[in-house]
Amino acid sequence: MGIVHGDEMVLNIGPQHPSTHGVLRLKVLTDGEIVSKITPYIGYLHRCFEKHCENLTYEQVIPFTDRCDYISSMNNNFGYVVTVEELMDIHVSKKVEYIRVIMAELNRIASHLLALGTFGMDVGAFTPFLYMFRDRESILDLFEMTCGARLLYNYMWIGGLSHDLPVGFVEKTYEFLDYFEPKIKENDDLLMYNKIFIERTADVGVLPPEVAVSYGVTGPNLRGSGVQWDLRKDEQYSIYDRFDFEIPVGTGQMGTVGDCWDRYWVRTQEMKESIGIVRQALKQLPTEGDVQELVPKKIRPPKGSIYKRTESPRGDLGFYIISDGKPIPVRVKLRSPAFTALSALSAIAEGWMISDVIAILGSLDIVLGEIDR
Amino acid sequence: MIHEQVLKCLRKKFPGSIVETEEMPADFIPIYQKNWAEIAAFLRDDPDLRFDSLQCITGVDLGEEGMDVRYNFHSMTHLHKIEIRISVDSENPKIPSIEQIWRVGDWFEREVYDMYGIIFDGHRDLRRILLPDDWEGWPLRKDYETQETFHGIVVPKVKEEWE
Amino acid sequence: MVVDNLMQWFESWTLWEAGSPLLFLIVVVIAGVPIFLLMAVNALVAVYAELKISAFMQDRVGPMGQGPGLHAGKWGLLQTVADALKLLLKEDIIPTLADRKLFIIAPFIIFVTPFIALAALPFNQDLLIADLNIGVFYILAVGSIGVIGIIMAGWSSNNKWSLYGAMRSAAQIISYEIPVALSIVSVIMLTGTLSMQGIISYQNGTTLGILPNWILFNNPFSFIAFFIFFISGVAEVNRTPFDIPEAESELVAGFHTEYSGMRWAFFFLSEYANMLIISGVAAVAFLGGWHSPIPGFMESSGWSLFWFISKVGVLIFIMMWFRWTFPRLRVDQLMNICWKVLLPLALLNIFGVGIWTLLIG
Amino acid sequence: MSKYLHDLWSSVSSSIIGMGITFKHLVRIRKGNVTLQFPEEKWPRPERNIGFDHKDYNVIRSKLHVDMDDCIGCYKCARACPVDCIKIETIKVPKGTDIGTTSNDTKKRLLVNRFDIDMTECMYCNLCVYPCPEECIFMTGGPNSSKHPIDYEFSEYNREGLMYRFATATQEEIDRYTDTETPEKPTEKEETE
Repeated sequence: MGIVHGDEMVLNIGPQHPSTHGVLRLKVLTDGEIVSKITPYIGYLHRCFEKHCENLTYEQVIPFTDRCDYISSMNNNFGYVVTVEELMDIHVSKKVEYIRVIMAELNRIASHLLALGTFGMDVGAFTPFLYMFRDRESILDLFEMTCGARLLYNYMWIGGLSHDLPVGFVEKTYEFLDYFEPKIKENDDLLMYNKIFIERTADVGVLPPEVAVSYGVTGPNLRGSGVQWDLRKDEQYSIYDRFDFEIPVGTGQMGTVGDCWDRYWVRTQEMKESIGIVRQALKQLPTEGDVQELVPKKIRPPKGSIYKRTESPRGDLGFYIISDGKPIPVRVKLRSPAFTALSALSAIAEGWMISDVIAILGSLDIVLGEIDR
Repeated sequence: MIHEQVLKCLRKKFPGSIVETEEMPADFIPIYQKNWAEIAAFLRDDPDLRFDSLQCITGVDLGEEGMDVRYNFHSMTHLHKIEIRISVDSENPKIPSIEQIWRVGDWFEREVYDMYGIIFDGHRDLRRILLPDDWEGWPLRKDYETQETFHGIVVPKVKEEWE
Repeated sequence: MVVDNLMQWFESWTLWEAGSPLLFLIVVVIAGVPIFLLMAVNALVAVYAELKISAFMQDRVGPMGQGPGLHAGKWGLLQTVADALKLLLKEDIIPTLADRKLFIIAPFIIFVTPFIALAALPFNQDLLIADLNIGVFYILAVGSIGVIGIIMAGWSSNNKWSLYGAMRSAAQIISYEIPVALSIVSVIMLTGTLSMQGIISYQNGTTLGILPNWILFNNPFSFIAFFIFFISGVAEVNRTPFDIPEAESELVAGFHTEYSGMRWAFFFLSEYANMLIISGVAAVAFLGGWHSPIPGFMESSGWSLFWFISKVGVLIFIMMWFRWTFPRLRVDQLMNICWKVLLPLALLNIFGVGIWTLLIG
Repeated sequence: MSKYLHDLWSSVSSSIIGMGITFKHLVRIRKGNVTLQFPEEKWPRPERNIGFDHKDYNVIRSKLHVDMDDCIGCYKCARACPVDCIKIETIKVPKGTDIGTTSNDTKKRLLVNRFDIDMTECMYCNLCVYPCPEECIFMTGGPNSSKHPIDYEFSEYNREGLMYRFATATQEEIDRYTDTETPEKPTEKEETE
């Protein structure tokens, strides 16, 4: 922390604090309300994911990826299985691809709902948080219907899926989408376009694009800064080339490009795009086919290494996997998008007030489970 | 392709920096660590390469083959990517830091340091990041041994009968 | 006027000579009991209402377990009673490094403020502890004592969050005193009296044909004055969107972070009592006090009580409605609203009311 | 000045819109309520009729269960478990001894004298269910849901209660076979396979 001057005070935000989204500790040097220095301390939720992977077979790693980013487990599964499949050169059937995309996009909506809700709560609005949780529950219901779990799915397997879609899933999903679309507008009116919320977030915590790139910030945070970067479009994986969707980027509608409001806005727009993708995928979904037909009996990827990224709701989720031809990976490294986003916090939040630091932290949408692994 | 392009540029600009083998690997570039910081700055600033985004730094302990640090770079402008590998000595692991070139390197390098004990020369704030400051040993190294006790808490080495 | 009546009643016994200080003390203590009960009942009812209103606004059902029948579907009528019991039984924790004396005194100071302020609030023609001739002034003056308690609580807790809460609170409450007072000034200019009953009796009758002759409808300036008063009032009682001294997501719980059990309950009690006072003053000064909304209709003393309570209730409901709709402001924005929006408007209003009374009134 | 007035107006209008939304929810609580009052109302079990083959197949994940009648002690589930929460011990029985057959008509060759699952460690990943050749380990509500009603509430008052012991072999049986041969214990995890 260095020297603390006479009118300065060291404040510990966390590890137990209502707005740290997990167990994060920010050591903050304050002068009155103004924050002059922020040092994040992480690791309180470290569960040795990478050490565990040294002793687990490839399919046993999948439940552990669930637990990294527990808000968007489907996307983590997706990222991991896509990486291993590329290493093993497996090309799964179209049906599996479609189901994976549907699940990933539904999970993206659920994750963004949680991100927006908790962001709202960080700036003091409690009601939108509960509205968003209510809608998130419906998505979790769909997941529970599909794979029996509500949060940690272990649904996607290397080469397939653990279950086929249950009967009635498609209708239920349509029902949910029809119900959910007007709710986005309601939540926007309630929170996003509220003048107080705009005052709290517009022009606050501006993340300029070059800083964002240098800090490796990706996902909605980077797009909020006006950079059109989405792996679903820029680095085709799975079957995202079959869908028609936009990449919303922040435009500085209420203030400066890259402020907290833009990051919020990008997430709301992404939910709309995800709904579009799910609708298209449901329309094109093949009905025939076994989802486990390509699941290998023995998973032993050839010798080699691979780094592959997928677009999780928080940004570029990278897996670096080294295989030596045995059923156990030599090294699995998870490149966590929230990790890089948090590292940018001290760059963008210094000089703001305590309340703003909380708002900026909320707008970055960090999940400590993924940061600490 | 970008791979050849990078090879060519590096050979021209920094002769002797690439680990030349008979069969050059197709998906990564192995280089020596001695002027890595300058090479890194060149990779970022060269208008044709412009690797402005450091995607990931992975430390690897390959046992007898020593330790590796692997960098995955990506260019937001040209949409191309490259992997660079630098071997480090297991006995005295040291590597120049690139934290000031890509700011994200700060935490990535701290993480590698935390797990492998590789010292990044020139890093301004090289502390443990995920583990407690007083943790002993480098957990992801192959020769890592769990410490006996941590702050008076006995660490069970093998999973005992769980009843 | 309870005090006066009691005095007369005791004096009629001729045990004491008129104006005996001992008699006065006894009467004051007796008169204090209903205020205390009122505060307790107010907190019980208001907390229950808040729980239910917040729940309904958020698509929940709120407390359902406690109460007659002891299970779901019974509306949880006794939830707040259970809460109060729990708070009474909870361990009373005083942090080791806290300033013990101040830590213990602070809740009482905060509690005493609304307690003595309630003495001047008229519930109907007769139900009023003391009809002071400086009633409004007294309530506003006494109301700002609370900030001392808040600062004491925040400072003595020896907790940085509490200190932040206390400092924010001091800045906020002292600033918002000004628009509150200035908007009341425009009322006093019309009525020409500071007495609560005097202000209410000014609002008798009708205006513009059908509307009740409330100050709210008296002229466009007093109409705006009501909103200035109400918004500043919400800020004075630290409710969302102006709850920065507590600011749960930033300051954990602000100045009462370290308090628990009964001491914490005092903070709670006084928060709801303060809401009652602000709503009561708003009802008296702008909404005709205990006058019926239909002039001359149902104005017996029982109905008057009912009208007053429903006016206060509606205003408290609006405060809760605010709380469960809006995000929270930042501390500098809060000051901006006070000094750049509400204060100029209030000053303009005084000017406007003056012109209005000169030309029309 | 116009910005000042515009800000004032947008504050008022957006506040009114927001308050309208919350008020709408307040009055429509009967329709919009999402709370389930737990002990009286239960979470509706999602319909998870998976279609093909099994009519009652559903994939609920709430608690592991083992049908010991069908277990042949093959260790496949214990090996699949990422957190090693399944503990099996078996005794080889002499050839020709009949200790029962499974419902798939497989002859049992090993007497399972210990089959413990530590549910405090289980992470509900379902990975043990798939390798089982006799389909005898499953999350309740699985293929044999007719035998075991779906239930979410497996709370216990102490941890011991979450240690599920499924082995049915009697002490007498164990004694009979341990005399004849010392049990051969395969390693927990055969990394090399």
